[in-house]
Amino acid sequence: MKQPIRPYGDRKDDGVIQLSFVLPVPASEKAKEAAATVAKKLGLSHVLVACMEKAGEDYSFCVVYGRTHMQLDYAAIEVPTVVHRKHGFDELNEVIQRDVGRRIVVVGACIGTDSHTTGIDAIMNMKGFAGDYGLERYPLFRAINLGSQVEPAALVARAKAENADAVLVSKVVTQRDVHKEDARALLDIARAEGIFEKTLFLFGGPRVDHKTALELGFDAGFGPGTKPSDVANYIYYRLLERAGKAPPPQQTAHGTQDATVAGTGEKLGDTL
Amino acid sequence: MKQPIRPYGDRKDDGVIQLSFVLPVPASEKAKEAAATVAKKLGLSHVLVACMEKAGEDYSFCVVYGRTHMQLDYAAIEVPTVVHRKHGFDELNEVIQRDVGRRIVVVGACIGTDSHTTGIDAIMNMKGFAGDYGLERYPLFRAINLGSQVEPAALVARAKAENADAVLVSKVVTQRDVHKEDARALLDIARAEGIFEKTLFLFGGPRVDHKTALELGFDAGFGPGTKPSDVANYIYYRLLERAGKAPPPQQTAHGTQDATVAGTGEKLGDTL
Amino acid sequence: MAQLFVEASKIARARELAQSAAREVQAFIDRHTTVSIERTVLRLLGISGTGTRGAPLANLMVDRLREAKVLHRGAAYWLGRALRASPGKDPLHAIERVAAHPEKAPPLTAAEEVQLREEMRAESRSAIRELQSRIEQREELKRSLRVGSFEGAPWKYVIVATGNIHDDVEQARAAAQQGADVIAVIRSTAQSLLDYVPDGATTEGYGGTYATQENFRIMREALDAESRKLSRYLHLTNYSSGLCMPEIAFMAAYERLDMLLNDAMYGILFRDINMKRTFCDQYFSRRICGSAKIIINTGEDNYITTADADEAAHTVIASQLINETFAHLAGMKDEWIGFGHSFEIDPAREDTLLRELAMAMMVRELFPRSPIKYMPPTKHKEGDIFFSHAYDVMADLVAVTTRQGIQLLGMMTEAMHNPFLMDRYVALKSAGYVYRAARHLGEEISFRPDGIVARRQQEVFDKALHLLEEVARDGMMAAIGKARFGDTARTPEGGKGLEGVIERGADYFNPFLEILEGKA
Amino acid sequence: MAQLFVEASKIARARELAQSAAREVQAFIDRHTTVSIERTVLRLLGISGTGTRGAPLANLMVDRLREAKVLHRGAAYWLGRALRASPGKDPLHAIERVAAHPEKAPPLTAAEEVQLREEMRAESRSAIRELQSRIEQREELKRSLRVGSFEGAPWKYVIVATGNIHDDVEQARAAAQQGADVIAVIRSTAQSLLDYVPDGATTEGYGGTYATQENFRIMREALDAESRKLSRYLHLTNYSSGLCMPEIAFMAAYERLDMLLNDAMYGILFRDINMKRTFCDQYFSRRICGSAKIIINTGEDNYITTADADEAAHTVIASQLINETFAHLAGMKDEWIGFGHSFEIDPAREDTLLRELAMAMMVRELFPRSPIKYMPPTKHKEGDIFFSHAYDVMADLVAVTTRQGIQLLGMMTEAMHNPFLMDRYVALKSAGYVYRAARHLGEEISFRPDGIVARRQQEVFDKALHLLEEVARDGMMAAIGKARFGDTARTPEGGKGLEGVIERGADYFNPFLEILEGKA
Ligand code: B12
Ligand code: B12
Ligand SMILES: Cc1ncc(COP(=O)(O)O)c(C=O)c1O
Ligand SMILES: Cc1ncc(COP(=O)(O)O)c(C=O)c1O
Repeated sequence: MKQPIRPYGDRKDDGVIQLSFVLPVPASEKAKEAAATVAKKLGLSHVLVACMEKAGEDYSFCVVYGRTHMQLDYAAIEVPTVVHRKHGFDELNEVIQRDVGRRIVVVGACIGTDSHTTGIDAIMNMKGFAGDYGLERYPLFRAINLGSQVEPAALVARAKAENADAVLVSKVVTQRDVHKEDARALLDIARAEGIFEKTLFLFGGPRVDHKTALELGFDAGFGPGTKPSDVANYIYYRLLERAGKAPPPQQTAHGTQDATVAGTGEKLGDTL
Repeated sequence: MKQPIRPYGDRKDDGVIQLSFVLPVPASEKAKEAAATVAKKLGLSHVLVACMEKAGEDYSFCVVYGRTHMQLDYAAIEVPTVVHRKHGFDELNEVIQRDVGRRIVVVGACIGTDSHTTGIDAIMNMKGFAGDYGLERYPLFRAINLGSQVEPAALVARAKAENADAVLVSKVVTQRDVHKEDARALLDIARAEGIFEKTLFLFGGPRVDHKTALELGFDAGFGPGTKPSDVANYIYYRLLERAGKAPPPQQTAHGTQDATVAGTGEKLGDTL
Repeated sequence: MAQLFVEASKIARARELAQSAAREVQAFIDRHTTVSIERTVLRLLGISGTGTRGAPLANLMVDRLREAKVLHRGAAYWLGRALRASPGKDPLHAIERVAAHPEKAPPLTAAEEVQLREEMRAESRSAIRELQSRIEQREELKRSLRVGSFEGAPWKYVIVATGNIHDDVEQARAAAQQGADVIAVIRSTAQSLLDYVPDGATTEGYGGTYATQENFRIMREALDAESRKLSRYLHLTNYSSGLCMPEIAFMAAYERLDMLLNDAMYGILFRDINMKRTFCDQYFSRRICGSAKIIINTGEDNYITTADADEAAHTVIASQLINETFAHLAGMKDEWIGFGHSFEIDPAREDTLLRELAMAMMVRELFPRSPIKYMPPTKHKEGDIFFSHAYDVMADLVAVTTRQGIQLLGMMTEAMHNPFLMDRYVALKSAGYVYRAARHLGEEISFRPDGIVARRQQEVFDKALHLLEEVARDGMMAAIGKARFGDTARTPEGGKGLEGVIERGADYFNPFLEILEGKA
Repeated sequence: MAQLFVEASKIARARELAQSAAREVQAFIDRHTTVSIERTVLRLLGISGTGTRGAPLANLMVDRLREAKVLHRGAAYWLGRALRASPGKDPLHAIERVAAHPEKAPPLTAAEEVQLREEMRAESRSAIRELQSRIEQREELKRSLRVGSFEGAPWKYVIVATGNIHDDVEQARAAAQQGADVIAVIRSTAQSLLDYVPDGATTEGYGGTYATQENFRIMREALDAESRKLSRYLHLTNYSSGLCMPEIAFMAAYERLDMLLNDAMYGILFRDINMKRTFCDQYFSRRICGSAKIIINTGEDNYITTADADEAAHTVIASQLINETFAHLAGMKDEWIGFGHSFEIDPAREDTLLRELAMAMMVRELFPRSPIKYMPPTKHKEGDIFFSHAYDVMADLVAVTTRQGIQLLGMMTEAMHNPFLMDRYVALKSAGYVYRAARHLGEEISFRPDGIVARRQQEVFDKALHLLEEVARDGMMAAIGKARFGDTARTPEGGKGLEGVIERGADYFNPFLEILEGKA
């Protein structure tokens, strides 16, 4: 069944949205008109330029309200979700003991020139995140956190040396998609080193989601708010699956596709 | 010559804009995906849903960034501007004395159920606005301010009785375009009473602009920031023009077309 | 803690002056009634519903009595007479009959007169008892739930104003779920000038939703349910203002509203309602509010949306003292008088935070037992919603620091439209943060006794005192004539609704007033 | 006025402990030099430009000398020797020649040795004179213009970070026009780990723009022009941090920058740079900053982006006292030491505004003559830009109330991306409002001596004292090994750049150090 929705301002289906942007022209009545034109070109009607102010000699800052006429079929939106049951801390250790029969080895790092370690630390270190213990705390995990600014090659080498079950990759800086570049480089080296097939590759960070991670060739992606226990359970289920012991878990859900908005020199289309 | 522009986020032509809106669905990963879809349907790429939060059980509040690929020819945007020289207070009184030879009579009011008088007061009362004297202060104006909540018929009747040169109409409440309704009603009565042709009709308010006013049948529209002296000069020039004494002044500039964004029950198109 | 740097003797003097000014008006009030008061009496006596073309029965009846020039005896009297004359008839017809030829109505004996009055008094007492029991339900629900975010936090007050009561409910629920403590349903622009209260559920208003008893009921029902769900009591408020002050006070009491905007002068100044009418109406409406434990909110915040907030600050204080006196004269206790004021000084100036703190503390301390209602910036709001939001945050800070009782949350889109759902969301979330972040700030800091804040309070109070001297000397009506409040001048005979003011006869009968005034 | 509730004797004791800890490290510093220090000496002596594959000449020369294991005598000495040995040759070739067979270089007589050193000293003195005259230009321009929004207002500091110096200029100008006082050009992520400074104007960086001398020049030129146009002085800042601390300090001084991020421990903790290397480098870089009147900004704010801001508050204080000692040991005056700290306590907690005020006042008062650099919330920023903006507004309020010297303005999009032009606009406009609104608030209020704020200061200071006891007892290197700062552990031999640390020979020669240390 269809479930058509529109943005809601004051009443159902009024389609109201708020926009703000800067135009690279001096503040003026003409800039205000241009701001209205931008909104109209986005297909908005009932356009109100609430503000058009000088944001420097050559720029104007605009706040615009308008109504979109588009309608969205909410029923048609699909977001994959995990359906397997999540084990608690003790229980997970027990089932790993039972089903895997040994400690699971994971090697993680924040790669490239990125030194934002809080994310990977949240997953791997004892302390964990938001009251949820990190992988180091699990008796049935051997968690090796290489920290920040690790070259992809170094991470792969260590994973190979440790015969790791899973490699945990974190990237936080995303300007001009540098996180994707580094992530791709890592998988290329893993392939070259022959560990790609037999190892799980997990990608995480504030701009990462499951879909992006899959596109890049990872097994899974983990975004903001991920808890260590999510990761621990995920790895357990995938290992089971690889051992042919359980039904494959469904894809995890980590929001919408990532994208950075910072400027690039790339040519964009010039019509709409 | 063309002057193509795009919104400016971090670099020239990156096309970045910020959006916010509410979707009438509970906060969830699915709502987040829907928010991204809204942005994509507006033609944005590099969509980032920065925030998707619970704004009540059945609503989610979303902040989205994305890039529009549309381009605008800034050179093609036209905003009419006043070109006649503006007279100062004393000078204007002098030229009215010289060219009109008598006091100009204006009658003003805030019409309908609207009782926001500060706008019309700013134009008409002694005190004026932002350091600019109001019409009452001009020896060569006779300014009659009827105040708030004046029925259109009452305003027309008084204008007729006073043989007014100009009628000043203010409307501030604009929900569901009530300002336009009241304004149209006023002009209909003026036509019926036979003063429409010989009298100047000025329309003002925070959501009024010249273009809207013209569309409604007024001689001119005045929006936010209007000073009494703008109005005084405008009236003087138009009276001159009507007397065939000076070249017609160009249209005044008062921003982009007005629109209210509040909800209506009206049917909107359902595709984009 | 809010600090007050004004000498106690000056405060006492100011109160005396306000009392003397108000008492003069009260003498007038005590000699008059209005169509609206009489309609309320009829409603209290159970007259509800509408007649032809949707006109409320109470209006139709009172209009007849007024046309017949017999209203000076009181509608309750005539209702009694009519029902006695035409037993079994429906009240409207009965009244119409009496009113058609009042001179022909056979005179009652003194004993009959007494009996009639006693009967009406008895009915009135039972009506009041029913009202009280409804109020008690409201109070009981409130006692069983949490109130406000924490002890001492201002109640977060937000408005809904879609024009459609059902949309209003939807949005009120969403706001409640995000932390709102008070829902105000804003009225349609035109309503305060209507000399009747519309009937039934309504879905079309401009700039707000009609205040009707059915709309009150619908919203209160929704908020009761939501209160229970959230385990936090949700207050409901509306306007007892305009040409129907007392009627709406009654309906609100009956439908268990918690607060009402109700001011002794607002209608005069901002709606050009005749001052005699307003003075009389406010009195009876406050008698009802006092008995129904409804918090009233005065409207001094409005003065500084027309006048300059910094220059006219003293008019706020003077008016509050006058409003206080009027409320006391109507038998209200301090606990139910929510003095209104606001954060409106032009943000382009310097030290505005200090000047706002000075005012907020002064108002807080002048009325220590009253729940101050604090309004956010509106006048200097801009289309730049980000700036507007920052500006509101400062008002939130002042509100929590100075322990204002009720805070209307500022909306970042104030300069554009009635609040959207998302505007309210943004405001509630930020206010929650500010309250939490500054929870004990007020108790931590003190202001220099010789500083900007102290001097500002003294300066404002001195000017207020001066104004009160004038008002006490020349009289309230003259002061209003000189635009002393809200930069707006009004005359005693001008404005709407004067025709509805009637001098009470020697035999004026109003059983409710007797009860409410403690005379029966 | 900022208030301090900590006993003076405790403060004195803490300073002693910090000094004793730092002096131990200083003894190490005084026995060592680094490749970066030596490259800086060469740059001071006029060695600029790049060789093959873009490597800076100074790097090529120092690398040769290090490979030849003769760097312990100092690069200045070898440059003197080389130029004397190959007069007229270009310096790189001359150095390469000496370095190829240093053992074969004919020994100089004692008199020649003395003469060589005297010549190099003379050159150094004239280099320093040139530098000083450039600094004087900067100071003169500043004296001729207005500085900051008003006396006592924090300087509004915003970052530009497009990666492209020309875009940076564009955005810096726009920010300046909207009220920014300080422009910080953020570096590309990778740069602090580069053991050389890139050359020329650059247009491609990630998360920032490369710090190069040419980029400095381009931006300073633009800001000079803009300063004159606006009649308000615009400060420029960058990073003297990472593997090239001293070199960047020199370039910045030469290009008339006003400030530099420069911390005795940041590189160790947050970039995993070897601690010996960092300690030595920070010393020479600060010698330059001190002489060039460059305000340094320490990096304690970073600690509480990894550790919990409330729990780790004492590490900020302890580290500041250590940074202070290091700066003093490098001859810096208090006026040029801009201690860094930040508004980072989790906004979900209660009374965070009070706790932030406690910290801000304590830092302000512990270093009364220093220009405190206050950082905004970053860690708990959310994608909800409206909330994020409200949160920043509170930081603005603390900054102006407690008279922080320099305030980095929070960006509502902190959780998403490097600031866009519009983010900066929004931040500058609101900060302008808050500064104006609360201009004299700090002078008006005082905090209870037994309140939350006072107790919080005492608690934090006691913990800082305790930590300093440990550091003084076990030594700085051991304390860092135990993750006492920023929740990060480092070892003396670990991290990047240890190979660039060289023990000074008995005959070590560094004419600039002699001058800067006042020994020549
Ligand atoms: C703390 C911080 C720092 C600290 C980092 C300290 C440290 N040891 O990590 C310091 C101060 C050193 C720093 C420096 C810089 N930073 Co920084 N920093 C931040 C900040 C404030 C918070 C990041 C954080 O700690 N988040 C908390 C963690 C727990 O969240 P998380 O990373 O998302 O991790 C969670 C999930 O994503 C997931 N996850 C993450 N990784 C992984 C991996 C796996 C395998 C899995 C399963 C899950 C997972 O699980 C975690 C727990 O739920 C952000 C702004 C913000 N509020 O987000 C900027 C921010 C990330 N920094 C930024 C920048 C640009 C820098 C600098 C480059 C600036 C400069 N030029 O100097 C430098 C250099 C850093 C470098 N070389 O990488 C930008 C990045 C812009 C972009 N999108 O590209 C941000 C967004 C700020 C901004 N708006 O400009 N930064
Ligand atoms: C002050 C104010 C009031 C005061 C009005 C006092 C008075 N005597 O005017 C009080 C408190 C009484 C009031 C009440 C209400 N208000 Co009111 N009010 C405002 C407020 C805060 C400021 C308006 C103002 O004074 N602006 C300053 C003047 C000088 O600006 P201006 O009107 O634009 O005038 C300038 C120009 O437009 C032009 N101009 C204007 N008129 C004319 C005419 C001519 C001929 C010319 C040439 C030029 C001209 O020149 C002027 C000078 O430059 C605005 C919010 C805001 N910040 O804008 C809300 C606002 C206008 N109010 C609003 C509402 C809904 C109401 C109420 C209906 C709420 C309610 N249900 O109770 C009531 C009822 C009012 C009624 N019956 O009309 C809404 C309107 C929503 C909409 N777009 O429809 C607003 C936008 C607030 C909001 N966001 O909800 N209000
Ligand atoms: C006391 C009081 N009554 C009424 C109103 C609302 O106006 P209206 O008369 O349109 O209902 C206000 C507005 O704030 C008010 O303060
Ligand atoms: C002292 C100091 N140096 C440097 C930096 C920046 O990091 P990077 O090393 O990437 O230049 C910071 C960050 O805030 C800092 O505080």
